Amino acid sequence: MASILSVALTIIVQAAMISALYALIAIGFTLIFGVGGVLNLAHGATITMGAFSAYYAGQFGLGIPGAVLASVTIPALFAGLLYLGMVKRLEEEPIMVMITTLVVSVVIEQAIVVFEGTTSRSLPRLIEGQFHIAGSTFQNLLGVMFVVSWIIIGLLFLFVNYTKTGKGILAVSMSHKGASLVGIKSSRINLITWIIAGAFAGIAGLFLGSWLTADFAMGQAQLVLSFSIVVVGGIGSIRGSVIGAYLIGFLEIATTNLISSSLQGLAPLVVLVVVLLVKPEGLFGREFAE
Amino acid sequence: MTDNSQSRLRLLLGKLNPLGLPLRQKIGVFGLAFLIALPLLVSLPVVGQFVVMILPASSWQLGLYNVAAALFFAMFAMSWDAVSGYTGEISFGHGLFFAVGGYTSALLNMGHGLSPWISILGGVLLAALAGVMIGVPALRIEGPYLSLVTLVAPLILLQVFIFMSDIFGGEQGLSNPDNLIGLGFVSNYFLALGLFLAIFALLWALTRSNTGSILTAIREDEDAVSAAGLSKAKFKIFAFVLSGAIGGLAGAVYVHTPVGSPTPSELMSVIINVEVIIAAVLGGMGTIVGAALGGLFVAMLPDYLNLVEFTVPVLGKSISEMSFFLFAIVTLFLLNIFPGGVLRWGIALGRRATGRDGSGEEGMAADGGQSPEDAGTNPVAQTMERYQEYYDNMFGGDDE
Amino acid sequence: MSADTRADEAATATGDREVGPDDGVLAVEGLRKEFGGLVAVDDLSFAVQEQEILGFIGPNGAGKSTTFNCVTGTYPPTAGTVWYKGEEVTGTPPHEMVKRGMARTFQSFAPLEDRSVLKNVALSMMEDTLVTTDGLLGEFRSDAREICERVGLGDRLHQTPAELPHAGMLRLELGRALGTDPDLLLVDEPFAGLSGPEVESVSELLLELRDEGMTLVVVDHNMRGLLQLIDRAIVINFGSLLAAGTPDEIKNNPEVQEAYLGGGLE
Amino acid sequence: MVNDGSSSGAGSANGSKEIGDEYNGNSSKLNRRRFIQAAGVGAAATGFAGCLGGGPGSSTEGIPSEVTIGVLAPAPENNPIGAAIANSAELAAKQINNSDKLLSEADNVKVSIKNTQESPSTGRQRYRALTLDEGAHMTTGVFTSEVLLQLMDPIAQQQTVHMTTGAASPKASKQVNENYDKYKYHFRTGPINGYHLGQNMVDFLEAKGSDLGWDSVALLVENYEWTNPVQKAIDDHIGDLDVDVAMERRYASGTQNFGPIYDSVEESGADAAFVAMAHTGTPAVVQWARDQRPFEFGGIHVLTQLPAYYSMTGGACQYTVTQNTATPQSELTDKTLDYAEAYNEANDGYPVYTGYITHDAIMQWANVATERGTVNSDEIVKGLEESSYTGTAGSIDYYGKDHKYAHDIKYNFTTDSPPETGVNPVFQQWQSEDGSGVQEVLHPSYVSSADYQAPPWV
Repeated sequence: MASILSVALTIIVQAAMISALYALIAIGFTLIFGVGGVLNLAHGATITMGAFSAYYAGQFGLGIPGAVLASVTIPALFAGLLYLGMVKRLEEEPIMVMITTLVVSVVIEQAIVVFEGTTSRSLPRLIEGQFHIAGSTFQNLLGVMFVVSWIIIGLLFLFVNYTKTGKGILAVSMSHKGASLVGIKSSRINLITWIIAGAFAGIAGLFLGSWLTADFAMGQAQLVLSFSIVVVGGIGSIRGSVIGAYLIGFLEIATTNLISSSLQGLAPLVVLVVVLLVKPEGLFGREFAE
Repeated sequence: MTDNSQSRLRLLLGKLNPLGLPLRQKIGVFGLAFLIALPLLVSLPVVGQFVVMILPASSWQLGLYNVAAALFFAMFAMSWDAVSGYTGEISFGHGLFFAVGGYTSALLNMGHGLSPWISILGGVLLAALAGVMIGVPALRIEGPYLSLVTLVAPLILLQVFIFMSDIFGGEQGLSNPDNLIGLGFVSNYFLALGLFLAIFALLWALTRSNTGSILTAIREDEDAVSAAGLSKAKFKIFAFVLSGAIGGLAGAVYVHTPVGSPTPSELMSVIINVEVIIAAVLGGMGTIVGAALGGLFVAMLPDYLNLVEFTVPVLGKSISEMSFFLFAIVTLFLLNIFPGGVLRWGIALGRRATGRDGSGEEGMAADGGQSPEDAGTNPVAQTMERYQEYYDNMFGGDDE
Repeated sequence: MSADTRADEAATATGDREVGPDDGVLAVEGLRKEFGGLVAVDDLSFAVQEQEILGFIGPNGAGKSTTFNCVTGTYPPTAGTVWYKGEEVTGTPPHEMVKRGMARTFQSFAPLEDRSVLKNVALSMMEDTLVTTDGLLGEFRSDAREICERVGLGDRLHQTPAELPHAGMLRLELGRALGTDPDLLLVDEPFAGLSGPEVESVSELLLELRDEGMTLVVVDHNMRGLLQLIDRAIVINFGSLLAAGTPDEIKNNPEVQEAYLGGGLE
Repeated sequence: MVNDGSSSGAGSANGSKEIGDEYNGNSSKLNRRRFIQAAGVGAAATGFAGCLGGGPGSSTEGIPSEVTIGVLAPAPENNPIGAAIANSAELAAKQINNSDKLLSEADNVKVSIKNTQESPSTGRQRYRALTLDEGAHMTTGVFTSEVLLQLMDPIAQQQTVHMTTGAASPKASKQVNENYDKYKYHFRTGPINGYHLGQNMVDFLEAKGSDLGWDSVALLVENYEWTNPVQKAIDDHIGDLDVDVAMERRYASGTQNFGPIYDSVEESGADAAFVAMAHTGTPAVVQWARDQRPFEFGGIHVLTQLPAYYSMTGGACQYTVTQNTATPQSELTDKTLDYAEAYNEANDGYPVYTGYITHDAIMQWANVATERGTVNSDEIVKGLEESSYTGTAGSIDYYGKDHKYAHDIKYNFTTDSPPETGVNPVFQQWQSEDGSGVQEVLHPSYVSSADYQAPPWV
């Protein structure tokens, strides 16, 4: 059948675009894990917060620029405050960080339940319309998501490798002791990392919400996805995260397209468990950037 | 020399005398007595009205139901504490065990017509098996990675439930299986209380025995455990299996009472998993008592908040409307004040108040104060010596 | 007398005579351990006789700890065989070795920081059973207390390991190992960082244990302080056997002297 | 006598209030309220061993001075479906209090509203709080079928009339039919049960399918309890029609991304997606409209029934067709528009279908209680079975105890004139008028207000 080719093409193009978003979702999480050595279980809720920041900006009539601005700044600010207010003094106790951030995420979700309810909200669509590749139709929004995600990831890569602060992040992620010996203040680096991670999560939330709609629990699946990507790609590795995101993205799109749409969300979980059991250090080990 | 078994008997008797217990244990015994007498108390003419006032409901019937539900939740928290609080492998998905127990029993009961008494056994067995399935990987994967696996395990189970919702009822769960003992308020309360006491006694005894010391030693340093000639793998898997079986038992009985049903939101949601951890952490990890108290607190706080009709002016929301949100905020607040657990904080406070500080660290140790050796410095030891004399006199003195 | 001779033969004649299961309470034949491509222990054979104190000596990095770890089951050896009390025990996990009566102390101390000295010792006396009523009633572990007193910690029973001085930590290590009721005790660097009188009292304790029937292997990177203690010594370098014999023989062995660049031994 | 919680509570309330004030000099509202109720149940508890069953409603005689109506609504403060239940209950209580005829013996009809949070366990607990803590004489509401099914046993335990106004699962009526004496306290005032919902969709397709041009449809059903009978009814009856089912998909509950599902619909070449959606409705509609999927969209889409849905989705619901109980435009009976306007006046917006039904349920209950002169649940059950009450949604009649849908509202499909008994739901389409959305009625013809418009991109 001629449609086999078009199905394959659809899967490849869709997966390529969606995986870029997945990478954006996971990078903040892996940054914090790599640099601070702690798991931020409020990462998913930060994504939710990004989506709802954009939603409120839309409600206040601030338009798309306002929605974009709100979805970046509010989660970034929140992540910075979360680090300064709670995480910083628990850094020696990673388990308390996990528990505390988990409770923080419950607080955020419940706040949305109380003030907005459990029904989905539709966000302003960042861009309308479709484009066509070889007879298959794709959403312009996904195309924009793809391009913007890659630009952001590229900028992060340049930042980490070519700026002083970025190199500091790299140094801290490699060795806390070593970094402090050469005079890098790891708490400042940590704060910057959390803010960057918050901003990335916010943008990811904006895209997700604009694409699929937003609800209070939307971050839970993203948290699991981030875990899976980080575990597959190795802790603290930007390159690993991108590769992990693409691996899981392709797997998910292929299973939902070819087997059953009910399998949404199952691919990352299965990949996660298999990798943890077979190769717990991740496919690419621990490396931050190249 | 003193005959060993005779002195053990004397120790046992000494332990069982409530008058000689330190203050915190006296409070515990009083609390238990109160729980046992509760259904009787609410039926007393005048006293009953005051007792109902402190219950998490405005009627005695719902009050007993709510306390029963809280007792089940406390069992969940204790099962978590038995593995995570003692071995230090933090499970972020203990709902897996509650759900396996509850769903298995419900399905056996509804689908195959088994009596709940038998289907519960099936639930316990399968939950113990789930304990093996988490415990064996736990030998290789540790720390945050294991926490990830435990976090993800119930999510995978939920995906399976959704995918095969013809069998498992999807996100909204199954309808009610048969009740073990009908709908009675008092009978179901005693069912919950009896199971709670049995599980509490079992876990308390186990963790106060050498097994508890070995489990906490695993938490501290696994190599030291091996060097002591103890199989860390055996004890670790045991902890997971025991915890899974107990969690599964509580989950299975829970769905066969009028206060519980086999739904993901009650047995395995992220919120349940978080609440269980919060309960044990707030109460004091690795103490069992703390998990039990924390569990009761965590389960009943939203019930109490639900009774408040006050409406917050600016937000225009009532307290009961926001009960879970407020609960999460209170939890966050408590976690930031008492990271070591409210129970330990409470013990320390009690000691200071009674001027029995002594060698504080010992009693504050992770096993919740099992420190009989510290003669003369610690309330437990003091009590023991005192009662050794007491029984010596009673039995006509020692051989010496 | 004949036992000593046989041991000497076993220890010295590795090239042409193999060590067998009955050559001593602990017998090691052709032990080899590689990490990646790096050979840490290379074709090492030796035997330990009952109720002797054997010095196990070699410069830093000679492979002493790796040998220990292979013998006690911490690492599975790449090749070779270990017999203990006549039974092959190669690759048996550490806790099994402890149960069979082989205990060790760690050079890097690993006490449990969350509990008292007494409880640290008591842990090693516990039975490897899952469900027990032992300890439930909080009986006095009089035997644990005895061991603490024996290793010189009688007055520090309720301190935590963090409160102990360096010598105390070493004593606690010994106490922990003794708690498992061993027949063979591997002692790793017992005298590192100890003062003269402390060395003496530890030596006395080890001799006492030997007199009670225990076999001891004492690891050290030189022989200072060991001379009064050991019956016999074997020296390894670069993972293989360099020399074996009485302390005097070792001291006068030219190869050993060369390995220690003339005089590291005393 | 001893287990008569509510009446003895009312009797001893004064005495205990004094005790309460003595002991709680400046007691808060909470304490006093709780104390009053505690006094009542304290008396009830005296004989606790003998009164493990039996709720307050069962043994009440006559009409008390204060009648309590318990209402279970999902998130009434921010879910429009829950809000319609809660607000309509308040409105009905106000109308009863203002009426000379209804429950005139009662000084006050009070409404107590509890949030089910769409969770079976919460719903169960809130139901018990209403009946046990607050002594409700009847309960109503409940949107989620899963919640309702978890309530059937507590309802039987409390023996208090419950009139469902949102959940459609016929499992409830099956229980009434099979174990009448135990479950007879349950009535479904609306919507028509799940099987009838599916049948109604097929009936509509038969009547209007050719007008719409839907020769082949892709059946999309969200995987929740309520859609099981809907799907079964469609499967049972759609074969009789000259309509091709190009695809049938029961998709996972909680689905967020409809991309893969819509891809399959496109591939199947169906003219329209024929849907049964409630919980997952918004992402489905938004993605269908934003991505301009080349097929039409209609069936039962609960959220599309919301009068405010057009603005909630930024117009994405335009061109969607859904079944509905009633709309502010459909004059099903002479009460429909009166109620809708009264609701609009009180709440600054129009109600959803659960509002019409809840209003009908409470008014019907009040009528029956007035007729019988009692709030005793056993009496009311008999009354409701015999009652034929003209409400806002049509004629409210229930199937008898021997019918397989015992105590469910009767469904009768007609096109040109209202049915004699039972209800005949409407089908509406969101159309745009000067940039704002209107719920135009397509069917039945006796209330229809516009013709179908196909989406321009199809």
